[in-house]
Amino acid sequence: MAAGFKIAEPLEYHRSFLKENCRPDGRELSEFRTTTLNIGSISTADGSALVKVGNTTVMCGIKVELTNPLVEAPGKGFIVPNVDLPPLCSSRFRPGPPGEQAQAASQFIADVIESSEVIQTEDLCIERGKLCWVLYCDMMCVDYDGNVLDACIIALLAALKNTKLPEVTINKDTGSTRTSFCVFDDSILIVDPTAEEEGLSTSHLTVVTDEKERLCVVHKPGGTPLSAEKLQECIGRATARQREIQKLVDKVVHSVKTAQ
Amino acid sequence: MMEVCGSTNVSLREFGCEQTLLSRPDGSASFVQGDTSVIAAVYGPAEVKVSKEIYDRATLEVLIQPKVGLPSVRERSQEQCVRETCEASLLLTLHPRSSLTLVLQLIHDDGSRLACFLNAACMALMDAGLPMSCLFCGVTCAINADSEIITDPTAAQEKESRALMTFAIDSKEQRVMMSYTKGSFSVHELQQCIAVSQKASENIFQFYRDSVRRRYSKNL
Amino acid sequence: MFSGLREKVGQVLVPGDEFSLEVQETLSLTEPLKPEKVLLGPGLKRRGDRKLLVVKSGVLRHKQPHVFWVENHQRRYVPAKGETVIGIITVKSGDVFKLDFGGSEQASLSYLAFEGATKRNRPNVQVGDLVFAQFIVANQHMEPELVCVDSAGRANGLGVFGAGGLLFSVSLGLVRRLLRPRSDVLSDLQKLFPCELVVGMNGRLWVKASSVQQTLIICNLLQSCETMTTAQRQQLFRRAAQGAL
Amino acid sequence: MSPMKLCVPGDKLCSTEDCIPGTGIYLRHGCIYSSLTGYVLKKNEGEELPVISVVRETETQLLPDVGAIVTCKVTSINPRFAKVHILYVGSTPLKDRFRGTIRKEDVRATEKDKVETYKSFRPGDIVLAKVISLGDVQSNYLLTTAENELGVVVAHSEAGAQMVPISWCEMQCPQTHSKEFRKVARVQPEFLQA
Amino acid sequence: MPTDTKRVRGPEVSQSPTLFLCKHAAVLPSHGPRADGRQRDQVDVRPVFVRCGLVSQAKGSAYIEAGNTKLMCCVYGPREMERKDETDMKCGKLTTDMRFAPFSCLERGSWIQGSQDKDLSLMLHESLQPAVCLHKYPRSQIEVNVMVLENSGSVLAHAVTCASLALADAGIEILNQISGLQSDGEMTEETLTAGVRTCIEGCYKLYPVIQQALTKAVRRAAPPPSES
Repeated sequence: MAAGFKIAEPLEYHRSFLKENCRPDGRELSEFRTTTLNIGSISTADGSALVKVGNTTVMCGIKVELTNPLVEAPGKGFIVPNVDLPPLCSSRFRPGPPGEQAQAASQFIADVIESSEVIQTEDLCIERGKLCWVLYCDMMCVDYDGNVLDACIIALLAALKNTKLPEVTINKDTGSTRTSFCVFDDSILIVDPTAEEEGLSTSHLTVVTDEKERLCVVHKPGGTPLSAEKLQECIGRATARQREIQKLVDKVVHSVKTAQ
Repeated sequence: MMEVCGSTNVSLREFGCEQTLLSRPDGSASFVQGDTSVIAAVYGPAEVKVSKEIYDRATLEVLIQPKVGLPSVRERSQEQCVRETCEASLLLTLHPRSSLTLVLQLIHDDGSRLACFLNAACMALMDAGLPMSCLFCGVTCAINADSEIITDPTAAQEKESRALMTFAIDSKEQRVMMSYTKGSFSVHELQQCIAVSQKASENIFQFYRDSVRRRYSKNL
Repeated sequence: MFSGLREKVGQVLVPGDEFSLEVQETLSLTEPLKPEKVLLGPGLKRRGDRKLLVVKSGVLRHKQPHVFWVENHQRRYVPAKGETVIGIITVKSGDVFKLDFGGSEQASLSYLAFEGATKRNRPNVQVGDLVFAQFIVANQHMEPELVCVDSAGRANGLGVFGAGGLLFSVSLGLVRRLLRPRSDVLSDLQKLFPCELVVGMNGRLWVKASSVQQTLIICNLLQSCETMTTAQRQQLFRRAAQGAL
Repeated sequence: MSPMKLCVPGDKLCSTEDCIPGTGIYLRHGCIYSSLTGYVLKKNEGEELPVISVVRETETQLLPDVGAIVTCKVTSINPRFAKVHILYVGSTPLKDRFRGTIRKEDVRATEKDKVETYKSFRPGDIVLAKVISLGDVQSNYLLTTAENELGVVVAHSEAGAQMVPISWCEMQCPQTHSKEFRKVARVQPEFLQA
Repeated sequence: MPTDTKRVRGPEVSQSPTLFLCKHAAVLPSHGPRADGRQRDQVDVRPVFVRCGLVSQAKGSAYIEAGNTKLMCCVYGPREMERKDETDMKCGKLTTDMRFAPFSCLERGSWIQGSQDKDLSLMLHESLQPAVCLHKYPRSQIEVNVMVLENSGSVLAHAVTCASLALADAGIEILNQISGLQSDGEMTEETLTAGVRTCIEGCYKLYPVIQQALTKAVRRAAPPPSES
């Protein structure tokens, strides 16, 4: 009847695990799910990457096009990130235009790109005021099992590294990674939440750090309050995670390069 | 709490607030911070659509209307921030299977708009008489090129800043309910900004109390 | 007892303010020794055993012996058992009517909950009729239920009404002022014109005076009462009596 | 034990002369075909021919059926009926939400006209019920609790504690010792343990 | 065009750099082997890779890769009818939704579903409808969502195959496995029948692959029940 307990009283069910400092899927509170990365799998895209964080799967495809820069910013190109959460990835999403969650995710990714300066939009300019590149970065969630923003950032980063612009070199030396936390019952912190854990927790926190371990985004869209000490704890964990992901991305990019 | 260093400026622009200025909604408030101005309206607890019904609590919807044009992705992301902050302070379980709607209309934007949205929202929720466990307020901090922290920046100051952070602080323990940041900054700078915001929140909460007292002065 | 709370009576509180319900160590001799239970009205909630939390902004009021509540200017009505409201019939279905009373869901009213109604002898009630009724079920879990009879089965002022009058809405605070024993607004009004007035706790008022003009004047006077001090109101009523409006 | 035979939809399993059709199959031109991917199971049930079915271990039941025992959570109540979400059909959890209705007259078998829904269920209660009809276009699944084994199995008191059944119509809060009315199902020890 | 307020917007117009490259002769040779070396007029199907049950959230899912064409299909349901008034007491409803990822084609696709997607959704619906035992799922709906990750031809055909796999993976009763193949171009009656014949032949070739994928998924999901 354990399964009955899980569905009838999901919150009590999770609490009973957290009391023992573990989670229903066997992980510890601060343990991430296995993350795998595959790049360049889509030949129609100019850059692509597939990321799996546990069950959560996100595919990022980048299409490069040419356009005229804006009059008010003649020396800048465009990066247009969009996150799509199609009905395919979970029964919670309905067909039609993107919902609030997808829109907030798109805005979040746009903020991350701007704050972390992953790509300088100036580098995308070909001729000042005349011609520039536009990078359409579409992140498509294929399997929604929590922590989608993390997966999106990793996918975006890997896909950007995989993108080659004809006759243009971009310096993409700053990478950034994010880490998601969930707060349970106002006091217990867990990382890399699954969809179920996300639904039951009282607050979410996302920390994005760059290679130089500076913070890019500390995003907490409301929820139960958090003290400064807890915040510090999250940031410490995020920087550690950043190094792990950086290693993973570098490894995969390198392996693809040597294969060519 | 961290020591606030002397160079940082905890001054806030002049505040203004008026409750119950609209006749149709169940609660309304306008909030002015310098030249930034927002009107908030609350409807509910009202009938809820079957598809949005939650059996053990009220459903809260937040709509942000920009000054001109249609709301875009940016507004959607701010709606999420405001909504989740309100959800944490409201006692939604007292009104199960009902709907609450909060509409925020931006009148003029001169920096710190997310903070102003939060402040207007809190005053409007209070005006509507919805049960809340605590109050909350929004504070925006900007770090300029000289690494100075400016609280409640104007649009011009925001533009020049290297990093921009908005926090929602609760009235009970002055903890961080929401954080929304732009630009890159160090951990120390973050902690400093939080400390400054906590200090600023005391002024705002006092302002809340004063304006509510003014409103009820006739009934004392 | 509850001295912390007592001190604040008549003052403005905001959500998040907390009070301790701890019984004081030094008991005063004038107060009874038996610990008495505090009764909490709207705007106050118990937090655990010892704490009391303010959840609405407004003025703290107190009634002997230990009744406390927060008075505020709420506009949306939340039903409470025993309160009388003005509802509008919206649907007739099966054995019940559905009533809109301005709350978050419609209330039900049984055919049999009228004076003298039986299964054969159904009351003559149409969609759109105004009904003055009392809540017998009103809590957050259930659909609110109204009746038009008292416990003895008598109408006692409840039932269908409202031919030729005017229905309008005011704030819940004003309604409570009108319903207070020896209400000053009401006594001022009585001096003005003779009229019929039905006051629903849900903020709805129904007025009928001898002429349409007088009805409208009363309606306007009541609506403007909300934001006036006593002196301003008395002046306005005096002007109305002189026929200045 | 020989490995079980697997089949995919459209596989011809046997002729109707060899077996009696069970579940997960369909008939066409006197032959039995599989309509599921799963294991072929032949069972002798004392009749001349074995019953042939295709079974999947994971999800045996996808939809609530008339006569099925379901576990549900009460979402709202009014004087005429209680609305519930069906969580389980038998022991199979449902992935998607299905709504059901327990009408006042279906709460218990005796003294039907004295039933008060508010004294039988509260929102949040976990209830065992039986499907009596699929309802019509306008309504949900119709359920009943008019059996001793059916009714509330898990309920929380006003104070928030899980209550203990003390009779078929009352439960008690272990903290405050206050009693609340419910249509209680006959105690099923395994459920209480969880 | 109405502005799309629900996405991060880019510049109003932009062109793909491929437009500026000189086009190679786009005319396909009418004789000899096809561009990728396969034989014409023969049942020479691209190598197919199929996998079931990849998406944790869906009731059933399938992924198919044929050459460079990559598709993903998820099945949700049977669930309660979304619109009450469409509830059918006798029979379930099948809904299909087929979409292209913006990066799936050479030309960047728009976010908004075009008429092509809707046509394909409809055709997919028509191919699946007769095979699903809808009478077993009264007053409920079964949703089939197809996402094209990379389009390199024969999308509809593989979508049909993929969808029927996902349905079978979801444990929804269907009469038969369906697989699709596509041949294109203007056809005379004669070539049409020939085309159909080659397609059917090709489908037979696909069949064992599908069977294998399904049985593998079932084996993984559950051990065989003990014979009792």
